[in-house]
Amino acid sequence: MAHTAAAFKVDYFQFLKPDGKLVEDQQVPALARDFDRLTELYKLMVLTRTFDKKAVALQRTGKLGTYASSLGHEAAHVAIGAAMKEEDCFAPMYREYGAQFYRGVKMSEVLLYWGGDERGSDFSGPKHDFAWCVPIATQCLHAAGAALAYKLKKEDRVAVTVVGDGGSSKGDFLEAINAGSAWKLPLVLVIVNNQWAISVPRKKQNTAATLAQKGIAGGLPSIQVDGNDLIACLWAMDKAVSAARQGKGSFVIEMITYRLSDHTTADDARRYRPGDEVDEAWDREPLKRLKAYLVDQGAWDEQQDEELLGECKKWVQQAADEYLEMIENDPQPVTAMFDYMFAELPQDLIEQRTYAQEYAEDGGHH
Amino acid sequence: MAHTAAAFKVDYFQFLKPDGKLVEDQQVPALARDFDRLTELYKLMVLTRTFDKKAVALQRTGKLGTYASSLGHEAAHVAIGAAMKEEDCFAPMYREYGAQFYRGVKMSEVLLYWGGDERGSDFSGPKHDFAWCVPIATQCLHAAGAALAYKLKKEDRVAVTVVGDGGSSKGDFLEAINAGSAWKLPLVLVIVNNQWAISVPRKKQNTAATLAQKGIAGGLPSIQVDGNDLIACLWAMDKAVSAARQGKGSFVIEMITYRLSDHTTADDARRYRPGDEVDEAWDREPLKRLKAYLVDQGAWDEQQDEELLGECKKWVQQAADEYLEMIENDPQPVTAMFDYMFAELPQDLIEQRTYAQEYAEDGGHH
Amino acid sequence: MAEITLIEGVTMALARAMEEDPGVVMFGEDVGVNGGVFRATAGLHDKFGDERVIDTPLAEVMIAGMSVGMASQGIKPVAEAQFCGFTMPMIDHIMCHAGRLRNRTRGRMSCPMVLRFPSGGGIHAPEHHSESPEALFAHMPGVRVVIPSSPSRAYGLMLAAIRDPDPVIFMEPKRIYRWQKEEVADDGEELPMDVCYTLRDGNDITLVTWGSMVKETLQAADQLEQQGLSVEVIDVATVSPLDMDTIIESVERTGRCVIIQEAPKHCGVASEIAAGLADAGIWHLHAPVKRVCGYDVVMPLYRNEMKYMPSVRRIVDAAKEILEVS
Amino acid sequence: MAEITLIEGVTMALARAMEEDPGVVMFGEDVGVNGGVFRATAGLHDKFGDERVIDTPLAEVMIAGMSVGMASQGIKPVAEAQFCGFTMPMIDHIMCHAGRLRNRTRGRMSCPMVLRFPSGGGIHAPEHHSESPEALFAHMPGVRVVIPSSPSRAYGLMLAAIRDPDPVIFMEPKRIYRWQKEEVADDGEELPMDVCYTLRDGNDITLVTWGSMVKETLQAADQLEQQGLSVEVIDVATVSPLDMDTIIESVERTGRCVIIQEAPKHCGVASEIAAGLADAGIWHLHAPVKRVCGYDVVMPLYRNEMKYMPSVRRIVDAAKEILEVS
Ligand SMILES: Cc1ncc(C[n+]2csc(CCOP(=O)(O)OP(=O)(O)O)c2C)c(N)n1
Ligand SMILES: Cc1ncc(C[n+]2csc(CCOP(=O)(O)OP(=O)(O)O)c2C)c(N)n1
Ligand SMILES: [Mg+2]
Ligand SMILES: [Mg+2]
Repeated sequence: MAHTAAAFKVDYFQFLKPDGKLVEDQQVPALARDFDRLTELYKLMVLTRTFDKKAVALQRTGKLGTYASSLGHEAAHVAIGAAMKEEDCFAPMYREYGAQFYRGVKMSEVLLYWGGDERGSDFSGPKHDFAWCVPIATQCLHAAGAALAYKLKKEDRVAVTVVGDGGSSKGDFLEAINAGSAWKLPLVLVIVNNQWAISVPRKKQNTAATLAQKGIAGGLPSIQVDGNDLIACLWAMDKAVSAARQGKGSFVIEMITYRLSDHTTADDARRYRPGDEVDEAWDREPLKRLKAYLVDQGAWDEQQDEELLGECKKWVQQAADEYLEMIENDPQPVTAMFDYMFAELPQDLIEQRTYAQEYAEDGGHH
Repeated sequence: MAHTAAAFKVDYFQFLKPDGKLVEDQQVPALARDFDRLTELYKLMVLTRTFDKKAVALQRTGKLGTYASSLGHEAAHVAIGAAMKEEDCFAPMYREYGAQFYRGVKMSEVLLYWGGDERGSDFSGPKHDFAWCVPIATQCLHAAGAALAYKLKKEDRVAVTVVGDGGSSKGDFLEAINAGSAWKLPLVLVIVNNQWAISVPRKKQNTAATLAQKGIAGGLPSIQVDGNDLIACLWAMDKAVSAARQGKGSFVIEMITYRLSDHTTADDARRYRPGDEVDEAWDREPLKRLKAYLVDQGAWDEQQDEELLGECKKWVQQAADEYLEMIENDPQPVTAMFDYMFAELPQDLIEQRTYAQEYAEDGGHH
Repeated sequence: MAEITLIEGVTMALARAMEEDPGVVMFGEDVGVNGGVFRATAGLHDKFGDERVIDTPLAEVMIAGMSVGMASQGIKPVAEAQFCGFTMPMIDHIMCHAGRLRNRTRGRMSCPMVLRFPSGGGIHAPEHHSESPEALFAHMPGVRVVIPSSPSRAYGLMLAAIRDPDPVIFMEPKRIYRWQKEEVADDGEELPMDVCYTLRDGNDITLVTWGSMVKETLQAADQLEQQGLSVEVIDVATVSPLDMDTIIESVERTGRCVIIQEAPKHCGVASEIAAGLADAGIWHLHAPVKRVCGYDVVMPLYRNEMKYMPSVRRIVDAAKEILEVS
Repeated sequence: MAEITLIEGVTMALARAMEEDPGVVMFGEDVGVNGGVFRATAGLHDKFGDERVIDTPLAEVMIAGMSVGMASQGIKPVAEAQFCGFTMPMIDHIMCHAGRLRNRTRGRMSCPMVLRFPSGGGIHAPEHHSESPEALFAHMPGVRVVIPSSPSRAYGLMLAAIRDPDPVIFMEPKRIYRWQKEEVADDGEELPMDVCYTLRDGNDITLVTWGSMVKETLQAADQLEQQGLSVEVIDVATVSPLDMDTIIESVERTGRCVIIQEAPKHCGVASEIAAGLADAGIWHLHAPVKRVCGYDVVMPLYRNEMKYMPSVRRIVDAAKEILEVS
């Protein structure tokens, strides 16, 4: 006896082409006509990119530490944020500012974090969202745990997490898929495949046709979308989040995009990445195509665009000023490294804290 | 634009039915007619089961520590061993005696190991095979590393590893699949799905239709076979090992069987497992059906079977005697715990070793 | 009031905590219907059901990582690692997240979870079932490390661990799971997690230990007392944070100290205690501080495991050695 | 003979080892074309190609586990963890397998691998990039732990580590990767992995340290010497196994010891050294053994990281405190 025990596929979706035209060969989701929503998100994408530029500039002038740019990922990130409700939980990696801004994290908080100040992770935004997660892919299991908590507490909440193409190789992500399957968790796992993990190209992570198919390991619905197409990203996220909320379990979405910047400001991608690959990728970038579409549909125009850019620059400058003001005039005291270790500080740390205060002058920021 | 980016399936194979008849609806592999090979392996299956019974008896009478039985897994295990060449590398979990016996590990070595004596892992068999691996699924990455070593050294060798249905949830196994994909390793990953991970049933590991589909995460060919059908197991292993040897990369095989015993002698499965499930599983067990087939085909008879059983008992008794003789009359001295820590013993351990000798009488085996 | 064993003290505390807080869940391999491989969660599944006593897939990274996630969102996981050796894959999430969540977010989030597991050797178990990794966890900022050595301390400290707003590593000395019975009232009284417990008062020498080695240490104290000596025995019980004050106060009186530890010697908790004495306690020492520890080798398979562990004779000899110093 | 930095010493040794043994391979994230995020493997990919300088998928458990597998089958992996914080997922395979393979099989198999990574803080890096986890590895039986603090020791110890038939954890103090230049001959001479290195002779006090803290410790020694004191400085360099003999011999002469460690204090390597003095060194001590360490807190983000680390003033003050004791 031989039979097929199970069959699967991974479908790919793109609705908005790089030239700003909708695809012709298929039904486009209704949200492609929701110009209010699309322009709102377009604005956030522009803000995110403006912010990004500023952050890099601050780093280059010695006012910020290492910074991970989100250049080129704006559609993916903003869609992730936009599909979620406030009470949902976001477990980001480290560059999903677009999603976080949507959810209420302040730009100055992002700067504080990369500026080496823990107060950046004390979000104004959803208090239950996870902070940035440096140990790659560990956040996926935190999201799975959050999802299980909501399920146990019978709360109507969804956990959303993001991992990179590189991070998708890590056991934590794969165990999170399995957990999503085991408990039918309200969990959305997004792979933002930007083709590079620092200097390691996508094809070295594995030789499979897609990264989305990792979800098949747990029998999860798994799809690919054009990660530079806001409409496709948002449609996929809406679908996944609402399925999760309805108790249908977990979902894997691979968003295919491109890291237009260096990995972080500490990296120099020219060492390992051909320049023409980057040039070509600019043709597919997410802002230009969404703007072209909105303009084409009469939902947006050049003048609005210029005004928006001006406003974004103003907001970003305000955030930078807030940040600089805080680190200069209200830096964290040496005691701050003790005060949040435990709800109540144990005796040995009380003593170390007192001692540290005696040396508060030493080891100033250099 | 929407299209299917990738499609997959997991096929299931069974050639020998529980009643000992070949399936009718399809081509049966040539090895079903290779009665020399099949009787040789049948004999090993009987030996393995005889050994198993003895080991449990030794444990029950206080002569052996905790022991993990292989009852019901004989077809799967023997097929794994039989498909490999001596120079290939086996990275077992802890109950694949059938595979190890085929490769040259001695029965007395298995007993020494479970008898709490490290010398059991100094195999007479292939010196490059990994010892039993207690931390679940970690062996999968050792096998992947071995496979990469062979590939780098341009040696024609294959690494084979085994994991359980429980272990298939662990990141190590999933990362090994990914590694197999990334480097196209000569690696065969076998999931021996015996439906239980101690008290946790298969369905709690995840809700996917198969475990084999975890291989799809890396784009690996992934199949299911009846793990109680020696012919199917061997056919699949032959196919996977030869593909790996030919440079075609890694392969995942899920062998579906049933743990007819307690998890180990330290476990009491009646606490969590319905008795009738076990009774039914006995109808599908691997020895009975292979014997029925061989007898039916005139390749075996009852008298041979009885003789075989008698011989197996004799060999097993010899192994037990060897084991008991060794632990009683030639126990490892206290210094043995130092002597293999490093190629050359560092000064602090030389001192601890001398001190330990002064207390050699203390803490005798209790 | 029932006479119970150490493991029954654990179980009684778990049941109590689950009753008083519906957010407390058991989370681990075989903790459900099977009640844990040592029966520590026995009866809880019957009483509290599938949603509170949760059998997990076999994946320790997942157990640790999801516990962090759950703890941050209002559930209190009491995660089980089935054996000490299988906590190694959990270290990443404990070190990088459990101990940091509160600090990382300036108190916005926290991680009130317990990771409990049977620890130490001496029960004839296979490889990786007999390790004593307390020093690894004790070196990690932001987590408490607790090891009870009696039924009442198991009960009182487990309650404290579960109620604590921060992560606690709770190590259960499996060799003495069923060693002694004690009357323990199920009164919901927790014990403090920041003090050492003095088990016996004395003036000639201080023996400091924790976990299963309390057994041999008390036996050694008996032998020494039979020889007319007055022996103080301290059970550290909470190795991080560590109450050095109680130990130093004792050594101030006795002037002599032997520390007994089952784990390998190098960079263990015993070394931390000896270092504390070399600093704040030095003026009171009349003799070298001796550590009687496991050797710096892999815990042997069971046939030789008791030869690895500090024996009563090793403890007595070390004590005598420093008692001879005048 | 070239003047090189510590990291160049690492690179030079890696290249040398790869030339002399075709079984040596580099294995890690970004070690290939990119030459490592710190450029420790710079040039090696060009010279030795894809099959010897191997970029891996992003998976630390895999890197550690496959290294164990490769090492057991005749390849010598020099695995890189990109930063100290990302060694945590590797601990399972190091503790449970790398340090045990030889012992487990009674010498039938072995595990000659090196796990190398940049360690410690002070370079303005993000979270998890600035930890000093040497005590965790030092507590594990069967693995050596080495930390060079000069270009020549980086070169000589790396060669020794790669040629060693057993697993070595090789921690590179990244804060001093480019601190000092030194003339180092590429002569293939290895340095012993079981001795401490005395950097400066003195008679009044012994300062013991390793890794990046060698920098502040030498500066503190300068200050103390300017005040007319004679200061001995010892670089431990190999924290496991630990050469206590050299330290004790020094303290026998000076009677005073301060141990300086960047890692958190509790259960660190400094505690092991102090414990060794509390035992074998006690008769020679004229004063308490002081440890100047990182605090028992999470390494702060970079704006406060230098406030976490032992400063020159903290070291000098500790030294003065015990020098005042007569
Ligand atoms: C566990 C772990 N290993 C290594 C690193 C160092 N590191 C930071 S980002 C990165 C690459 C991540 O690539 P990817 O997952 O594709 O995400 P991307 O940065 O491209 O968005 C690496 C190796 C880390 N942060 N965590
Ligand atoms: C990492 C790890 N976690 C837990 C255990 C304890 N344990 C031993 S066997 C087992 C169940 C294994 O089930 P499965 O993988 O299905 O293999 P089987 O024993 O059924 O053959 C468990 C949980 C272990 N040995 N290693
Ligand atoms: Mg990427
Ligand atoms: Mg199983």
